[in-house]
Amino acid sequence: MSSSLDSYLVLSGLLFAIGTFGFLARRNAISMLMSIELMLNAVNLTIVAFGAFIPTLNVQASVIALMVIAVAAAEATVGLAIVMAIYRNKKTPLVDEYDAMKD
Amino acid sequence: MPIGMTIPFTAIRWDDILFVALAALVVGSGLLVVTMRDIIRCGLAMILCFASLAGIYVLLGNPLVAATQVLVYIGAISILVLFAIMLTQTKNAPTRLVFQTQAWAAALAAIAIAVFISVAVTATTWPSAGAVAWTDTTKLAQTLFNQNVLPFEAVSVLLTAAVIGGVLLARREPASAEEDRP
Amino acid sequence: MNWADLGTIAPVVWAVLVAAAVLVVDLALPGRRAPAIAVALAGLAIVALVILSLAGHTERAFGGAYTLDSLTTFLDMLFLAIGAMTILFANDYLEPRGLPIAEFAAILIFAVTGAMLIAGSADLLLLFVALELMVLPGYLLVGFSRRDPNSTEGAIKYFLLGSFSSAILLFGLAYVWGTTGSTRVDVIAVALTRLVATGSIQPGLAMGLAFMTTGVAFKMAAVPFHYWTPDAYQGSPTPVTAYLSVGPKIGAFAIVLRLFVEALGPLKADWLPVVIILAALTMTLGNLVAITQDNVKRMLAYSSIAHTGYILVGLAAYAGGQHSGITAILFYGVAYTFMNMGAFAVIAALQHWPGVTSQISTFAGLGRRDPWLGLLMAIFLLSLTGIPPLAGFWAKFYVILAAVQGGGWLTVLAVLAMLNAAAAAFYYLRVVVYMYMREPAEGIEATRPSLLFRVGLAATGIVTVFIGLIPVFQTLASNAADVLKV
Amino acid sequence: MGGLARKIPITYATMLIGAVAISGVPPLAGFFSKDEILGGAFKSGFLWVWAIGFVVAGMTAFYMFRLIGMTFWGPSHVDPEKEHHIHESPTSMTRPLIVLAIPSALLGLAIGFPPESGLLHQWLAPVFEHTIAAGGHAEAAYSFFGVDGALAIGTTALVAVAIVVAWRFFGVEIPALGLRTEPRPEQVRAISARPGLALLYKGSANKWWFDDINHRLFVDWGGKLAAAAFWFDRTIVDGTVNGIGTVTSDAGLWIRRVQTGRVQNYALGIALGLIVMAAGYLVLAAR
Repeated sequence: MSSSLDSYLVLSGLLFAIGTFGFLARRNAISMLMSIELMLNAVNLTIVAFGAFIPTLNVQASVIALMVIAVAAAEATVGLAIVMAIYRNKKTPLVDEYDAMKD
Repeated sequence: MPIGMTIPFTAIRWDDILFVALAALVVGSGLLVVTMRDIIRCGLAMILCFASLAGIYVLLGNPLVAATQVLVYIGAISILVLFAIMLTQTKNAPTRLVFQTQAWAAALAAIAIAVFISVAVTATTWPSAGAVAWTDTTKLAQTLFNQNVLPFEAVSVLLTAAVIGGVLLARREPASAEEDRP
Repeated sequence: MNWADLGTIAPVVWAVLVAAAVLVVDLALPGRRAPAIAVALAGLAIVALVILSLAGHTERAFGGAYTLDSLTTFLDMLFLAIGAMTILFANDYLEPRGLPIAEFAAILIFAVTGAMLIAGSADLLLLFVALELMVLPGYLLVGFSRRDPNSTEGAIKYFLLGSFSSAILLFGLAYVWGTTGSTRVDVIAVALTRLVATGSIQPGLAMGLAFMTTGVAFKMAAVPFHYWTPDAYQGSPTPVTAYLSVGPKIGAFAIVLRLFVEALGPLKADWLPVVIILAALTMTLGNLVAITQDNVKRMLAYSSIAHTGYILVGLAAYAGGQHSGITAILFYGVAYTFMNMGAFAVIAALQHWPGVTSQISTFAGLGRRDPWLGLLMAIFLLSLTGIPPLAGFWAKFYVILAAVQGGGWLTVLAVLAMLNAAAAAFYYLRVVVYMYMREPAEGIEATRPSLLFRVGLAATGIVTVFIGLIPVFQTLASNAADVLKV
Repeated sequence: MGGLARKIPITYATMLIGAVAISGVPPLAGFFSKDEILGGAFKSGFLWVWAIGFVVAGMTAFYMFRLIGMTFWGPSHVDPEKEHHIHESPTSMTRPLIVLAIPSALLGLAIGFPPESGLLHQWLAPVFEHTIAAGGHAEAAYSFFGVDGALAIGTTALVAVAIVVAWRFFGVEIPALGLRTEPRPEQVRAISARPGLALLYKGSANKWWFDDINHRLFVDWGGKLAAAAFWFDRTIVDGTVNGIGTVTSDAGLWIRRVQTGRVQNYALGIALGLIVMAAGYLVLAAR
C-alpha cells in the first residue's frame, strides 16, 4: 500500500475534498482560510508523491513543493491582514454576514 | 538487531502500517478542522494535520520538504492563524452556528470531488517506478538555483509584496483617523 | 543564471526596482504625494524604454523558464500602460479620502510585475508564482480603502474565492505536470503531441485539465466562475476597479496564451467544446444581468464579464483552427483596456468628492454639466457597445470574423456574439440617455480632475477613437500572435 | 427654370462641382470611387457587373448635365412674376455647400491617389486583410499602363461623350471656357418622337407609370394592407418585441438572484462548475 502511488494520490484527493467542504460550509473567515490551507497541502502531497514514485519528476517535485509552501505563506499573510481589516469594519468574522453587496 | 521490512510472522510491511496510521491521522484531523465548533480547536487540529503530513513526506523519502513543512506551516502559518483567531473572537460572535445552511450541498459537492479524483487517479496508468525514491538534496539545490532560480526570485518578490501590503492593511489606524470614523 | 539571463528579464527587474524606489521615496519624504507619483511614473517610463529596447529579440532565459518574444513585448507594454494609467487616475480619488498614494503605487507595480512575468512564462511553476504575484496585490488593492466596509467586503470575497480558485488551478497544474513529466511549456507540448498521436488521453490528465480550466476561467471571470467580479468591482476604490477590470483579466488571457495555446495546444480539440460553452454562457449571462443594474460600476462589472465572453470567442476560433483568433484576442485586449479604463476613470472623476455614488442618477445631465467628461463617457460607452469606427467595433469585428471563418459551431457562437452586442447596446446607451436627456440634480459640486488625470483620460479617449483608424495595433497584435504559430 | 447661374452663383458653382464629381470626371472624388469599383468588378471577372456599371456611369453623366443645363443655363423659363424672388441662400446654407464641395473635388486626390497605394488603401488594408486572405483572392497590382489604365480611360471617355451629348441637347454656358450653345428642345422632341424611342421617352416622361401603379398598388390596395399591418404591428410585433424585452430583463433579474452576496454560495457555484467540467473532460477523454 505504501509503495503504490495511487494510495497517496487518493489520500491527497480526500484531503482536497475535505478542504473544499470546509471552504463551502464554514461561516468563519478564518475557518475558510484554514480550509484553503488544507487544499494547498493536498496539492503539495500530490506533488511530493509524484516526485517519489516517478523518477523523472523526483528533483523537480521538491522544488515545486517548496515554492508552493512559500506561496501559501504569502497568501496566508495577505488573507489574515484582510480578515483583520474587515473585522474592524464589521465586528464579526462570519463571512455570510458580509453581504452588503449583492444581486 | 535490525528490524525487518515486515512485521514479524506476517506479510504486512512496517511502511504500510505507518502509512495507514499517518493517512488516518491526516484525514481524521482534517475532518476535525472543518467540523469542530470551537475554532481554536480547529486550529490545533490543523497543526496536527500538518504534522502528520510531514510524516508522510518523510515516508515519501523527502525529509527536506518535511522539515520545511514543519518550519513554515506549523512554525509560521499556524501561529499566524491562531493569533488571528484570538484577535477576532469576540463574545458576540456566535459559535453555535458554525455551518452554512448549504452544508449538505457542500458535503455532496465535496464527496463528488473526492470520488472524481479517486476514480481518475486509479484509472490512470502512471509511469511509476513502484517504489519510493529518496530525494538527493544536493541535486535539489542544483536545480533550485539553476533551472528554477527565476520562480525562486519571483517567490521572494511575492513574499515582500505580501508583507508590505499585509502590514498596510492590518495595522491599527492612527488615533486621529480612528476618531473621525462615523 | 548569468548576466544574459538578467538582461532578458530586465523589464521585470526594473519594475521591481521601481516599486522599491517608490517605497524608499515614501520613507524619505513621508506623506508627500507628488514625489511618489513622479518616481512611479518616471520609473514606469524607464521600464517602457527597457521593454522597447528588447523589442524584436527572441530569447530564452533561465534554462527555458522565461521566453522573450514579440508576444512578451506586446503584453508587457499593455500591462505597463494599464499600470501607468491606474496611477494617473488614482491620486484624484485617493487624496480626498486620505489614502496614501505611495503604497498604492508600489503594490500596483508589484501586480504589474506579476502580469509581466506571466507574459514571458514558459514554465508552469513560474506561471503559477507569477499569477500569485499578480493577484495577491490585487486583493490588497481592493481592500485599500480599509475604512470603507464595501472595500474590505470586496477584498475578502475576492481573496477567499481567489485563493480557492488558486488551489484548484494548482491542483490541475500538478496533474498536468505529473502526466506530462515537465513544467516547461514546450516540453509539455511535445509530450502531448505524442500522446494525442498514440491514442486517448489519460483520466488523470483530463482531470488536471478540468481543474486548470476552472482556475483560469475564474481569474478571467468567465461564467459560472464569475461570482466574485461584481462584488469586488463595486467595493473597490474606483481606480482599482479600473485596474481590476483589465489587468488581471488580460493577465488571465496571457495565461491562456502561454498555457492553453502554447502548452496544451495539441489538446485543443478537447478543450474547444468547453471554451465554446464558457464563451456562450459568459457573454449571455453578463449582458442579461448588466441590463438590470442601476449602479454603473456594477453594470460595468457585468459588462466586463460579457467582454470576457467575446474574447473567449476569439480563443474558440483559435481552437477551431483559425490562427487569426489569437490576433483578435490581443487586439481585443488593447481596445478593451483603453475603453473600459476610460469609462471607469470617468466614474472616478465624478466620485472625486467622497460620498458620490456610482448610481446611474449621478450621470444625469453630465453632458451639459461637464461637456468634455460627458463626451468622453459617451465615446467609451459607444465603443463598448461596438459602434464603428471606435475601438470596440473593430475588436468585436475581428473576434466575430475569426469565429465565422472557423465555421460550424463557431458560426453559431459568432451569431450569438452579435445578438449579445445588440442587447448590450441597451444598457450602455441608457447611460448616454441619462447624460444627455436628464436634468442634473441640484447642488452637485463640479468635478475638477487634476492635470495627471486629464492626461490619462485624454490618452484613453484618443486610443479609443483612433485604434480602428490607425492599423498599428492590428499589425503589432498580428506579429505577436505569429509567435504562437506551431 | 433655366438661367439661374447668374442669380444664385454660389449654389450654381457648388452644384456644378458636385455634378462633375458625381459624373466621374477625373480627378474629382467621384472618379476614384467609381473607377475603383468598376476596376475591381472587371478584374475579379464580374464582367456583367462591370458592363452595367459602365453604362450607368454614362447615363449618370448625361442626366446630371441635363439637370444643370435645364436649371442653370440657357434662357429663363421662370414666371417673371416670381423671378425677382429668386436670390442666393443665406450664408448658413451656402457655407455648408462650399464645405461639402471642397472634399467632393479634392478628397479623391488626397486619399485615393495613387489608386492602389493611396491613404485610403493603407488605412483599410489591414482591416480587410483577413477577409481577403479568407477569400483566397489577392488582387493584382494596379497598373497605369495595363488593364486599370485602359478601364479608367474607357470610363472617362464614355463620361465625356455623355456630357457633350447632354450639352448638345440641353445647352451649355460656361463663359470662362468660352463655351456657349443654345438648348435644342425641338431636337429633343424630334428624337423622342422617333418610332423606336417614342415609347421609351413617353415611359420615362411618365416615370414609367410608376406613379399610377403606385397609386393603385399602395394607395388603394395598400391602404387596406396597411390597416391590417397596423393591427399586426400593434399586437404581434410590438407584443413580441416587448415580450423579448421583458423576457430578457426578467431573465436578468432571475439570474442576478444567484448573486446572493455570500461567499460560500459563490464558492458552491464554482465547485459545481468544477464538477460539471471534470465530468465533461472525463467523458471527452474517454472518447
